[in-house]
Amino acid sequence: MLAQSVFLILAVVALSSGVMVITRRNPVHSVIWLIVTLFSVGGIFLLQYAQFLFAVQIILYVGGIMVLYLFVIMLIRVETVAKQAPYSRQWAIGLGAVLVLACELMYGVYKGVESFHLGTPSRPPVDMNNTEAVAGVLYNNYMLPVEIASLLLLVAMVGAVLMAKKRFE
Amino acid sequence: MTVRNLTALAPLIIVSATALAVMMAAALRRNHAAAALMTLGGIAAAFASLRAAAVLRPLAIGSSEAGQLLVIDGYGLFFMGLILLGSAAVVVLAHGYLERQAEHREEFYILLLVAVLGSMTLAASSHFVSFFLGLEILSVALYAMNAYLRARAISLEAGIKYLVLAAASATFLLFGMALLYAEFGTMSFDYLAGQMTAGIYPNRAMVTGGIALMVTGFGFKLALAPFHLWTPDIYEGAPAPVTAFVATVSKGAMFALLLRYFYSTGAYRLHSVFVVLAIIAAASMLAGNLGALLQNNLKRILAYSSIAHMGYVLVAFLAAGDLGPEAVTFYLIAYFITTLAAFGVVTALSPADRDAGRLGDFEGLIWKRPALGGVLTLALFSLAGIPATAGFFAKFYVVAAGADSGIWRLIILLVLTSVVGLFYYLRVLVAVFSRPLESRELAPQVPFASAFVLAGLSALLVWVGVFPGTILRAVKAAVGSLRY
Amino acid sequence: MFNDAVQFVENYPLLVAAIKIVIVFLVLSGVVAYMVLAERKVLAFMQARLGPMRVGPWGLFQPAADGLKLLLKEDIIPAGADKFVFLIAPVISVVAAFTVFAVIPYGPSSALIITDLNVGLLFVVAVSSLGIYGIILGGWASNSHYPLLGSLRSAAQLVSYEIPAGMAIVGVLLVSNSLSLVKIVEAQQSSGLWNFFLQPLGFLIFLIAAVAETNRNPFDLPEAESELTAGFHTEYSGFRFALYFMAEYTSMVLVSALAVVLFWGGWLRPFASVAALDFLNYLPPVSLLMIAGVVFFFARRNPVPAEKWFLVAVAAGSAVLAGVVAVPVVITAVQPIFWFTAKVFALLYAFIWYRATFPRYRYDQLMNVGWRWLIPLALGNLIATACVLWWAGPNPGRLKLFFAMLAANLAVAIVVALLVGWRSPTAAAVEKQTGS
Amino acid sequence: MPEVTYLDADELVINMGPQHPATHGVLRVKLKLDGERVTGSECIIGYLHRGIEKIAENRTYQQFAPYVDRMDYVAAVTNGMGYCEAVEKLLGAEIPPRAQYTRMILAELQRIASHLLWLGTHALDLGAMTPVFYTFREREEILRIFENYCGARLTTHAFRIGGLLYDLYDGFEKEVRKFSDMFLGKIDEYEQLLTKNRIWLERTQNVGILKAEDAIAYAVTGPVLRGSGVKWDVRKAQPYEAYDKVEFDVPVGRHEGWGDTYDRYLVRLAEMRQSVRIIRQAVERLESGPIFGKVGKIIKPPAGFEVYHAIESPKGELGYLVVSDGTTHPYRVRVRPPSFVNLQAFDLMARGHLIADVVAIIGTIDIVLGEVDR
Repeated sequence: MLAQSVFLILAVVALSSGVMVITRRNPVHSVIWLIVTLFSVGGIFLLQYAQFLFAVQIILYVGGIMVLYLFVIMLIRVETVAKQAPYSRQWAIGLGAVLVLACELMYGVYKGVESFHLGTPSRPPVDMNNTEAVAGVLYNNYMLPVEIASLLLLVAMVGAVLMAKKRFE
Repeated sequence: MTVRNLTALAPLIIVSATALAVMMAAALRRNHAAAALMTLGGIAAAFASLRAAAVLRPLAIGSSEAGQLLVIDGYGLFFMGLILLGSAAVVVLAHGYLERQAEHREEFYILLLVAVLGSMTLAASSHFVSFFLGLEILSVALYAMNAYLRARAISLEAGIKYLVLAAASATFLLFGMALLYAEFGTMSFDYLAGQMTAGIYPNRAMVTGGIALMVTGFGFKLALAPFHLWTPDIYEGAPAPVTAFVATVSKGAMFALLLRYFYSTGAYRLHSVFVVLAIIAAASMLAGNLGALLQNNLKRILAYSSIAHMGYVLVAFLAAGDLGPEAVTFYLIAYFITTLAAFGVVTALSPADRDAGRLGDFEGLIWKRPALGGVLTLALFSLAGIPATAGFFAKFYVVAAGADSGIWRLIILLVLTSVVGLFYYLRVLVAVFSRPLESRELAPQVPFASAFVLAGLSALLVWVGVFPGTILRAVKAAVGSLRY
Repeated sequence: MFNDAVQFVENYPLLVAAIKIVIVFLVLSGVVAYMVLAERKVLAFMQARLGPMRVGPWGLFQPAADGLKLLLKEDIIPAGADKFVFLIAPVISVVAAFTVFAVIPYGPSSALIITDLNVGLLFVVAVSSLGIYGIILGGWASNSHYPLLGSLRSAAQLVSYEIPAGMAIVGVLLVSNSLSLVKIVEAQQSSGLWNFFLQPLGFLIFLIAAVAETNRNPFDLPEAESELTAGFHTEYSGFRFALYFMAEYTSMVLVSALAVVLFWGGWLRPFASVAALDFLNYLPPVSLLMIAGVVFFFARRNPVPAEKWFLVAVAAGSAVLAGVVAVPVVITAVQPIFWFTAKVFALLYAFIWYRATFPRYRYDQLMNVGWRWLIPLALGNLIATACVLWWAGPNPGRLKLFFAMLAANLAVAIVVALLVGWRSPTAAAVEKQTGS
Repeated sequence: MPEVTYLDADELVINMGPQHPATHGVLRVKLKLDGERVTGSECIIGYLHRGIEKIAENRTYQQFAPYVDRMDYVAAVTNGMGYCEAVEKLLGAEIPPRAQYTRMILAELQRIASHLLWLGTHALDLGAMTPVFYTFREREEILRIFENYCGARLTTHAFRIGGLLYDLYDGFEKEVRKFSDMFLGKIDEYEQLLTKNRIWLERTQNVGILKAEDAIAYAVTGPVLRGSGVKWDVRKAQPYEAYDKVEFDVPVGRHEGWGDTYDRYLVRLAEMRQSVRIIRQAVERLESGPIFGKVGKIIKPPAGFEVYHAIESPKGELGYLVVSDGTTHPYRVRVRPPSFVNLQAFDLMARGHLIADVVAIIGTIDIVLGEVDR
């Protein structure tokens, strides 16, 4: 009961702050709301006993990536950005597409929980805690994707450095 | 990781290692030629290792819990080989092109190699995780490659456009995957296949929605109508060798995956999916061929023509049956050769400050630079589907496959739009064969390596067009391993 | 009665936790307040002056006076500031700094631990990384140049130094094999070797990164007064300024406590396994007695009667307390808290000491230290640690492990020094400028 | 080809001062910043302008003497010395040796005091907070000697045109000797804190590079010039008082042809040592005798003469141009303040550095705004 109400609160916060993110004109405010969203999602992770995911969510997204977002946004002149309209004229189409998607999802949910048979979640051994289980899955079952992902980060880094680097002389 | 696995993965490992090696070498001492040579060497080594990997085929790599992540089978290896060969051609062309640029040039090869890695991963992927990672590696590398010439606003624009659209399409793909995962509880193609062919999907709406979202994502990546709007701008803005890469390798890899995904899961048998894909194919053929009529820039014409060609390939894809996959693969090979040749000419003709593209740049090419003009003419013939070129036979094969499975409406549309296509190819040819204006400057000397590649591509064009047998047998063997 | 207490704890776990939180919060606030005074006193001692002397004997009531003053001062919000963000920014800083103390173990018994999270270490890293927002947002919301520069600096600085700090922590993780802070201390207890001895390089990296993350000299660039007036909190005044101040000192206490838990054996007595040093167990009452003596000595010289009697009372109180602590039952109970506090204070003293000694780094040099030195060192340390542990097998001898780790650390330090020290990045610039 | 890349942010213009802890008074520096890098700077001065040169025209020669103390208020003794000598030169007056050596002792003490103030604040600017307390402790000793001698600590008005007003007090020599003995050890103490400190080295080495030819072109003098490797000291080049009779070295920076902040730091530290050396010699040569030369109560130089006299103040060449018109008031007094001239090289040194270096560079020029603005 407690868990359920906490979940509801977190979910409402996550969704409403998500809406705030895209409706704020001031990008810094958007980032702040995004942080709130990430936090509440982290809370939901915690509610599911996924402590590791929670911690990573906070450390990486809130503590790292969002800081860099802010860093970049602060370098931009916020006043001019705030005056620009946040949406293009196609917002109606976008809204329509979102509605269709929402209807579909709702239909899916309406069809019942049974249709969401998410396979059987692999239970970690009793003496193993959540973090170790995540590590086991990542480095045993999905070692190859992890390695590939490292190259993904590498190429992103190379690209970013290349684009941002000052010209010689 | 057993030795067996490592051998199977050798092509991927070699390409990644080469990327790292080029990066380290560039950090120590910048040398353009050395970087290009290292890249070529790496690609050659990877190509050679394909044989070693082929001995073990087919091998699924993954684990019991995750399902098979990569499948190293004849089909995957065949496409890897195609990707590697195409990339090698791009490397040679890019070396001559970048030699004229003042900016850092070595990083290009790192990005290219990683993009190749992504493409190869796609070709071997049989799991949503490896699929998505491969796709992302490819896209991220391409963002930077498109915007590589930072001093050109048009190149930056291409980079940004590609970034936004690729990111958007990636979200579509992800969402589609999520829906399918929610429905089936698995991300592995073979599990999916098992459940889909058995018809165990209680919630058809979710499956259809998921596949629809994925198709949208695919559509963006392959520049199929109506998701094609980015193509002309990016083809025009990106540096010519990058355009060649985007047009060939990245699309080839994507189609390889598409083929594997749809055939192995049997998703294309869903009626709604079939209808949607058919509409997309028709729209692509129409949009591509009609759009090209209005263009005055060869790069943009080629962009629209690529949209049309992707439509043709989709027709072959929909033909399914026995001939379908073979037609797709063969068409892609012909398309690789032809497009590389066409962009090769553009690359060779581009001066340092801009890319050749306006029709005026090609006026009288055949008189001034007979060799280049000849190659371009051949490529255009092939694109138009004139007999005795690779393009003709490929198109013929597609029509045959379509006829075989009776998708007549699409076939008729294909033939009609091809006729329209003839018109704009001829416009380019008219420019190439017209009398030159004296004032036009000639582009710099074509380096030997580029000339060699261009000559090789033209020879291939004709050879595949006249004697398709060898290639056809290889294609048959490769595609045969797709149906396990 | 004891059973009643146990019953109570079992019946109302949330209430007990709340009580503990309140206690920790109050004690911490007191520590932070006196930390400020201690800093001023110690600095004064190092700088040939007296420090605060006016409020109470030796300025002992100075923190109260400071707090009162800051509370009563006008809370100015600059025109053009982003009001909402301006108001919440310091609160974020303080909350982030205080929250982490929830998982710090002050002693072995559950009474001294608010909560033992099994991902405690991750929690610490996660929550402490939130403090950045207070600084960045505060600087940005002030709508002023110097604060903006200050917050940009701190964003870059904190993000950069979180990486080596995190990697140093991972080294501890490898050695102790747990993410729970309690288990980490217990691992040090059972192995009889503090992690400091296994991870000297890691400790060094952590310490440097910790100083940088708390914005303390020589890494106090975000608030460098000679360049940016006061950096991110230039526009803050009154109570909100006090919050920033509190946050800074709280995080100092925090990183010290973390360093103690991770590297210095937490609540353990030094050389807990050496029986010959058991007399150290009597240090708590003895040190209290010493305090009583010193206070009494100075009380006699104090000319102000009221202060004199106050000091005498303090001395007497300490003496009585020493007597209470000397009771065997109490002494065992007090042991962990005493050692924990003593170690934390030792580290806090070091913080003040740096401030008195070092000039301030420049922004680019700071980045240089972080990226060119600390990160390679931390990475090397991580790899070396993993290799040594792999080589040593599941249950290695204590000495074998110690020497192997020492050798590995030295090797890493030397290799990195050779690689990084190869060429200074400014050399080329100077050559160009001077033409030599 | 566009110069900027796609990610370049806007340029930021920031005002450092006139109220800023690190500009040493009311200097206002307008900085153009690219991120934290300085792309240009402009010093805006005049916030402390009091028209001292104009005041001189309405005062007698003697009456004006206290005013010059207010220019470089941390080195009042040398200011007064320069002015007195300039007028004496105008009058052609001879000063007795006892007065000369006394002046030298006090001037060198003042140099030490000024350098101590500089060292403390410079270190404080670079974030080292402790040296300032140590240097002020020693400076206090010097100020005490001044106070004992003339009753004032800061604006001393120690000398009179023609010599000294007061003879030395009893125990002066002893105190000065004691100070010189004690002080050398203290310099070592400062050096222990800073000279080999890695952070200090990184903050000062290769920062604010000034090439010798630029320094000469900008007429920079004093430790800033010597830091750039030019061996030029007015005390050696154009000796006044009895500087030609004592032995001392002119320290220069580490490099040939250029100098950085660290050079200037080393030069000033070495200068303090040299000052002690001069003081020791001067104290030995103090012999009893008259303290006032042949200068009348009313100073009335002949009309139409003008004289320029320069001395080596702690900050550089401090010159006075005094023009007489035959009355008891100077017709014109023009001051060549070293701080003002040295400040001109600021932009040259600061360009391309970071904000933090701006602070170091302002500190290393050692300006006093009272002298810059007059």
